Amino acid sequence: MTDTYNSKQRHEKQASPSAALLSLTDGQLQHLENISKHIEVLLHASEAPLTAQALKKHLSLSTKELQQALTLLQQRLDAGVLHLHETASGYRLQIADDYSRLIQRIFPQRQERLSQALLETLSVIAYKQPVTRGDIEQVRGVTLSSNILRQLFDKGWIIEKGYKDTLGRPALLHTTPQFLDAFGLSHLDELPPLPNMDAIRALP
Amino acid sequence: MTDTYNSKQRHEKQASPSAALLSLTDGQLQHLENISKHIEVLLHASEAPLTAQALKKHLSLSTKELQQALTLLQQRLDAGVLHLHETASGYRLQIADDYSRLIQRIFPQRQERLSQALLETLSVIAYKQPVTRGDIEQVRGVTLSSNILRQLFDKGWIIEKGYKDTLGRPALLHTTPQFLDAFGLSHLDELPPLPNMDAIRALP
Amino acid sequence: MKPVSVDSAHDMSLRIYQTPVHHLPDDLYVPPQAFAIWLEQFAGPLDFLLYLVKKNNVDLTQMPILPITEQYLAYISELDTEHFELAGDYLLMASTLIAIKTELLLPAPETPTDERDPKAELIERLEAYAQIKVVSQRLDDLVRLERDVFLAMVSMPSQDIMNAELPNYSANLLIDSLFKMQLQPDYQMHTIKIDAVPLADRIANISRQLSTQGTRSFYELLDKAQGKIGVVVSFVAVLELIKRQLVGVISLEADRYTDVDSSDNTNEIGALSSDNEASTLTLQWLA
Repeated sequence: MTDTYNSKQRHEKQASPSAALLSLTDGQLQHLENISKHIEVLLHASEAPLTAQALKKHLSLSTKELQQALTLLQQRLDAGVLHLHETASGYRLQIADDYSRLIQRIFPQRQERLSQALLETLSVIAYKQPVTRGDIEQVRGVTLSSNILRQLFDKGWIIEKGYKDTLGRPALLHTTPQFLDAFGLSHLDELPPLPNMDAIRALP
Repeated sequence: MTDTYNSKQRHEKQASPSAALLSLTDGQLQHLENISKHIEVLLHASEAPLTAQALKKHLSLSTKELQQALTLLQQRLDAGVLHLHETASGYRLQIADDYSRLIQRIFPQRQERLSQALLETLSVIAYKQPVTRGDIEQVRGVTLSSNILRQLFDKGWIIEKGYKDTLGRPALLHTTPQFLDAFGLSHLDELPPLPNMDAIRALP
Repeated sequence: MKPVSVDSAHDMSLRIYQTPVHHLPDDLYVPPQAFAIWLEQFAGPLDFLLYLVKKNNVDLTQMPILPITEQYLAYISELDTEHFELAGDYLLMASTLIAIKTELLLPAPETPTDERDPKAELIERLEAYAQIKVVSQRLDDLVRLERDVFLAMVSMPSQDIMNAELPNYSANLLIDSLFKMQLQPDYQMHTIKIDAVPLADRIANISRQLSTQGTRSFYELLDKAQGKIGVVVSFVAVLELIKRQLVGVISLEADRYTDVDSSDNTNEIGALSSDNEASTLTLQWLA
């Protein structure tokens, strides 16, 4: 689960200009240090990841300042247990994956398990979007329970957008950036591939 | 920025044996450093504040180890924006007060708006207390996000008290006097009467 | 979640509802109550059919429809009437299977029809479902937030400091939230659009007023602070509640309008009432 965590590597690569910080004066460094603290506060206080755009706007930063401050922030976080993670919808602070097992052991209730029904529903939406509720029922052969949809809406993983031009104009469901965030994807292209039909036909 | 920071001072006073840390060998210090990281992880991951008792139990620590590790933790946190806050119900990590204006400025709605999911959770606790996490999930029909519980604990509106005598002995949740204050009630009896939900639910 | 758990339950002695289960035999005989539970392991009739196909050790395209239909019906017949709710989708599939079976037993029509071969159609659905099932497993294997990695949670600065500007909340907010939870087809609650007066809130608020007070006039249900748009949204809310049969109209009494506190806002409201008779819409909670 841990080592292959590619977006972590991605961030570290991108943030390599830490050498550039060496050429700064103490005053400049102090200034950047303050910015990095403000970023840390905002990331902790925000309910959703924050984009570079939003951070720049909220704190009136140039792109360069932001990059330097993020580098400083990651350096500071490295001394502790948090990790600056860049997702599809922005930056967020998460607990370094080395500690996942500790958390799972001590707070088993934090481990959210998803039922097969929910995963199947989510898969239909993710792979066939946009879909109607009827489409989901058709694929799964089961009446869609409102609890499952409710849970998906609650997590912010799906939204309704637009209508299908058929009888009753049913709403169309799509996945959201939060869905990508939750599954560590940065784009829908990165979804695991659909198995091919030949493999499906010759079921194990 | 920090001088008026009383709980920090309080902690430092109580933990003033930071000098005592100087006499430790590198190996011992490394060991304590690891413990302090584990404590940091648990505090970041826990929905409710953690008592010294709980920390000692989860991480198999002696009282002395705990105190030393907490001192180390506070030292490390001083470089960032968080501080170790000790409340009546235990330790938690909190954004330093100096940043409250920044937070208010950028997320003004964060303080005022209570999400529907949070309100529903709170309602279930208020009307059906004492309840377990599972009870809430049962009533709401969706899994409960840790974040919501954490917010309710942070606001001081709910506490854990006692355990339900079932599998896993889940903690029981109750509302607090602060909850009554926030909603302008002087007693739980004053909660608006609960409508007949069964009747509503049974309707087509 | 895998069907094999029927076998893995083999060595346990347990009690499911009133039925003691000492062991589950391999031939899949399961007591009726336990059967409902057993069936819950399947995500639905397609999942169950896949299981049967696999059990018969055949390729999906070679699915022997007759024996599989027999097996399917044999299992479903175990379900007692108490579990019909669970069985709904299964019964629907049973009727599809019977239809296919009937078709296969009948002599082939001499002239080919335009209708699609129902067996081929079923196999297609099974394939599509199997694909989703596999991919949902792959989705579940991804590193997932709040299962494999965890967000860091921290508390906001001291309550006292943050609280300085905190509003007080009305306890009715709690009740309204419960109404919303029960009444909202929640997938609509999340439609993203900015409503000055959210319909869901009005529905919950009006429900609370009517359910606690029994009867109120439409005017009394309004939140005067919400202005004209509030009247319109409230009216839509009432229509929605009437549609759901939670609320009924008692009467359209004439001239009660003037009894109602006729201060500041009445002009605005009056302007909306269509005619001079100013009749009052009185509503009643039916639940």
